Amino acid sequence: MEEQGYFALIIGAILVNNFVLTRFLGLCPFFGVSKRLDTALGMCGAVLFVLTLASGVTAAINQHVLLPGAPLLQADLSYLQTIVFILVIASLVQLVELTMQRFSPPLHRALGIYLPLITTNCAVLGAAVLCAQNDYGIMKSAVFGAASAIGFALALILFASLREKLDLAQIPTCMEGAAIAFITAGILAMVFMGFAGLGG
Amino acid sequence: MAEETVKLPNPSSLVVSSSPHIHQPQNARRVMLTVVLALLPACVAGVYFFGWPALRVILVTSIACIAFEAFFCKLFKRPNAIGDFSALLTGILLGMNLSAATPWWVCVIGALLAIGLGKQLYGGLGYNIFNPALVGRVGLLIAFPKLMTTWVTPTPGNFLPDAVTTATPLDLASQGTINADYFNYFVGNMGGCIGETSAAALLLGGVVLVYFGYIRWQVPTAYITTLALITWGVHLANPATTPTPLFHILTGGLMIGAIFMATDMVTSPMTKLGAVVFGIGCGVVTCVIRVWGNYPEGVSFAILFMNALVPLINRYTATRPFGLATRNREANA
Amino acid sequence: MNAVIFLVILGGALGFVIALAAKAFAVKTDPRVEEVEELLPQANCGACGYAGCAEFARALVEGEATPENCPVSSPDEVQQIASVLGVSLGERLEKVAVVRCGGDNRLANWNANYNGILDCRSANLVAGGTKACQYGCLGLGTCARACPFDAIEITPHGLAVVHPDVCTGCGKCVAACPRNLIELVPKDAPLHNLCNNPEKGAQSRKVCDVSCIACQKCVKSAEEGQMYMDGFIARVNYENPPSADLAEVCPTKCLQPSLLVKQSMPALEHREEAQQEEEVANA
Amino acid sequence: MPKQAKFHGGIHPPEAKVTGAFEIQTAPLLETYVVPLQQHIGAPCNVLVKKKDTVRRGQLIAEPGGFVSAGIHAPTSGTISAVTTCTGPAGASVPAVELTSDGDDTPDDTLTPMDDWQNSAPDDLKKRIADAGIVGMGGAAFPTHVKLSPPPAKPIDLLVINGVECEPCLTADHRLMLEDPDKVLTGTQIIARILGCKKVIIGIENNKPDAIELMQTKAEKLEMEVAPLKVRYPQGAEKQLIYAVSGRRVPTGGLPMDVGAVVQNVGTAAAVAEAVLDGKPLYERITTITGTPVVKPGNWRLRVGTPLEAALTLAKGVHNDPAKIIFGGPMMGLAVYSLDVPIIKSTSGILLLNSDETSEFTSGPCIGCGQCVDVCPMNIMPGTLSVQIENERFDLAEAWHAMDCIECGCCAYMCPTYRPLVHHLKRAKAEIVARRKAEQNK
Repeated sequence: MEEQGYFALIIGAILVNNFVLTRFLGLCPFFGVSKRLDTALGMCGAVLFVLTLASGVTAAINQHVLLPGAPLLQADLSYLQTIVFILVIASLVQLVELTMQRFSPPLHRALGIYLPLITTNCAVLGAAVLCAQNDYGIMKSAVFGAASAIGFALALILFASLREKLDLAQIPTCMEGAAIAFITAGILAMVFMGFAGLGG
Repeated sequence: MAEETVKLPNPSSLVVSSSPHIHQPQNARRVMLTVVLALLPACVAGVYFFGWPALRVILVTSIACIAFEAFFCKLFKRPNAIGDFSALLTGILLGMNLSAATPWWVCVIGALLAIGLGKQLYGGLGYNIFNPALVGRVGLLIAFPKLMTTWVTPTPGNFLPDAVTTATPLDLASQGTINADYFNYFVGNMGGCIGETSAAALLLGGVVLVYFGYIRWQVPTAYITTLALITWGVHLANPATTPTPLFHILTGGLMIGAIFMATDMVTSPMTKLGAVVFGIGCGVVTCVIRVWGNYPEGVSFAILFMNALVPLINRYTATRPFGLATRNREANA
Repeated sequence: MNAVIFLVILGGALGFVIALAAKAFAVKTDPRVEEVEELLPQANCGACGYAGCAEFARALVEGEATPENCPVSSPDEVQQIASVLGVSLGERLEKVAVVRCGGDNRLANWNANYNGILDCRSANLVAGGTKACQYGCLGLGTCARACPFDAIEITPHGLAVVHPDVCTGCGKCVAACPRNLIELVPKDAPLHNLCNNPEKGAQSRKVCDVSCIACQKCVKSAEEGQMYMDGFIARVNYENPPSADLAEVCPTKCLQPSLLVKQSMPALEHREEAQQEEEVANA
Repeated sequence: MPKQAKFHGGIHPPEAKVTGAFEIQTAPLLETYVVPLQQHIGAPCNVLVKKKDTVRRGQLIAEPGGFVSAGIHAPTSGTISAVTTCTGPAGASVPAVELTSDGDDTPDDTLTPMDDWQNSAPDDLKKRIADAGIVGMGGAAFPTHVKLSPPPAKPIDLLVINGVECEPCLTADHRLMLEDPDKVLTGTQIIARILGCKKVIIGIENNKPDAIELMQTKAEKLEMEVAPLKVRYPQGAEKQLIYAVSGRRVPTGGLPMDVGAVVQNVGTAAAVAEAVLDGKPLYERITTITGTPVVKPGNWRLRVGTPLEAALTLAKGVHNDPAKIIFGGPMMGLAVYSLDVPIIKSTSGILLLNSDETSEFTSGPCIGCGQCVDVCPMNIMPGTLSVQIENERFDLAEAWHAMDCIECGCCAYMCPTYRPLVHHLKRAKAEIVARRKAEQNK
């Protein structure tokens, strides 16, 4: 039954409760870096890395340190959840940024401000908080984080390819850029509602 | 002198343009009009089974779509595009995707969603990403879930029926009741949207379109085959509680979706290979939603989802220029 | 208390890891790049030859380019950038673009009806453009679309004209014009020869009413060195320009200030006057 | 018979070859000829004559300006009345020489017949072709001697003679094969000798059964093959023709010699035979004058420099004003706007079209039907490309293989929204070439 649970968890996180299109989390990079497919792919990689690690690490800290009766400190520190999660996420993002700047400067330049913004990306914090709320274990949290990131990546890649097409369309001036992007995202969200009830 | 009688062309009336200087007789207008005509049998079937209310729904959506098209063209200062019949086609398709019991104002909202949101905001015909009629329909489905799933019992030949509500075979199947009444399903004597019920009439239209080459036959073929294969597998695993592939093919919006909606030129891939991939994708997503999802019907969602994938499909199924392979091979050797 | 200790430990540990990473993956960046970038116009027009202002800022700091290479910045801004970089620069002349054609579809002749893409570069590929003058403005607006500052207007009669006040002299239109009609000239130049047809007077007159017919009247009337002949085209010596009054001597009215400064089409008025006189004479 | 391969795409426009049964007529001598000095692809020529010079028929009046260039010869004897410019078929003004005929048509004897060509050195034959100013007569006008000089690293083992004439309306090559098959075959033998190539295939579309039969009987004796080809436009395009007769694929951006093949038009072969056997340079060609408005359509032997006006007078003028006059066929020809445009070496036809026969391009949107993709013989995606080019995204257009376009016009012929697809692609190719050049200079 455990495996069935994982399967449902993954499908749920990718399609049914897609972070971007059903939970509306992480919209900032979703709109910011979806102008071109190749930068979108870079962003997907970064988010996948940060989300998976952040979910796992925060779940570990949550279970072993923060929760009442946790083995390490034996005190209820759950009120520290948000601050600790942010701390961990920020550090991870900083690591990613440093690595990227070193090894792929063009990608770093293309992602620009959106890379540090993963820090305050509600998707990452959201995943951590959701894991904490649902009492997922460390493994399950990491899987959930990864699946969420894949959902994010799916939406982002879809959206980036659509925006490349929109770039060439004769969109009315008042609708150009962000406006039509939001409308497209809205229709995509509508489409993803069709997946309601899957895997669950 | 003989030369004096020779009339030479007047250079000032000459036109210059890039080659080629001749063109085949067909044009977009004619294509659209043919598709509209190909839809007529299914329309007639819909009116036959659901009575005058069905005709009213189709008329309201068609007129509203044309009106909105004219309005948006004016608003965005574009040349009026009613003449290409694409708005009429969208209107008819939208009407055929609604229940005969749909109130007129819902039809108008659907038309606004379809033409405005689905098409004109993207720049009009050719630039829309999603099938406009389906954007209208899915928008309505999410906004008015109750209204949109109120189906009318078919009353063949009775044109002024009392609207008795019923459920579609797919609704029943998702509740566990499977009626294998294939003949009625085939001719269209079942609950459902106006245009989607009569598989026979839709097939007739599809054959016409494939004959003229106005739709890619690869799309409906791949779509229906994929759906049949997956549902067959599911049925084999669980024969008692799941419907047969034939049931899946004949019920719901599969026929109209596969033949008329998924094949929409603008929102389907450019290449033949792309069309196959697109059809298979539609089939898979439809099955996933029908078999495992909450919604009994997944055709609209599936086609819209695959519409969103079209730019990616186009990118990865782009044709290989003649001679490209040779060069690569040589470069490798 | 626990919370404080825990946060201190966690923060310290993470800080340490990042410090290590920062050391390991250190990349040197020059802080001046951002400073310079802020001073640039941010139009990303690419007139400097680099992919946008950020790239240009990097090139500036690395000494690949000089601040004058940005034709869009005003002299003050260039000075500021130079002071950030600690380099000195010479005087810079402010330039604007001018379309060297005055023949709109009332004054110039057209050969045939064109059916195709409404774009000068495309039209030029079909039968060499259908304007009878093979050197004149096609009026389909490729330059106007290329202009990042919306400084070029296509008149209702199909002629591109530059708004000298809006033009920054970036030179994008110069590259866009398939007929190489657009030239960058000093902003304060009083006159331009608005014809670029290098053929003999009789030939150019045949295709357009406002062509330079190489009569040399302007050259003779102007002071020495102010005007000169370049084949069959009279040219203004922009380093020593003649006064605006010289326009009077031009028989075809192709020697004019920018048409927008003038707010009229002298050649057209000239022709209409002539026609009226003729009518009066006939009557 | 060689196995026939089917190239991708292609269309079948109405053939409208009304002049197929009309014998070639020789045009009477005119009073003046206007000979453009740029009649080929490559470097322009340097004029050798000045005003008031007297010249003889076939005398060199402009020498090649480089290796990829071909000389130009006087179409008749007479006096040079002006060294001027004229409007060329491409629309642009080109330098030209105006020649007033003296009516005697005295031949020039610089080039002597090479009766013993079977034993002449290939290089001498090649030099003769260059001296005679022969260019590809199918339309591209690429200097023939250049095409016959492949680098040693690329040996040629297949000579394809192009008698396909896939353009609708044109019948010049058809008539040539019927009336002068020996000349075509002799020319072919000479070319084969120059290339040192044994295998020769003559490709003819099977809408010309009489030509196929005649050529087959004659070619058999010379150990050449005649390949009847299914009618499909653009069967006569170099790459498609090579593929159709031999299954070899010319690589993208490559030339036929990359697969060891050379394609020559039947008209070129005949011109080669004339140059070698008779010492006659290329100053006249066979041109089809046709179209609904033309009173008397026909095939004419016209001298280079014949103004369009004179050519149309030969055809007894028009019934009504045409909407378009085209130099070449309806699919790839150039629309002209002046009756002064002269016939040049590559003018295979003059076609007049009424307004209801021609297509008017609109800038309707691409509706993504994919018909252009289905018919594209180069298997690229013209529709997608045109949208990119409309947005001036030439970087994308290059990545989507715009440079492979052969401008055959199949896509624009099919397009249901009448988009000027070929025009878009021409623009993109010009821009991409300019960009590549700029990058090289950097």
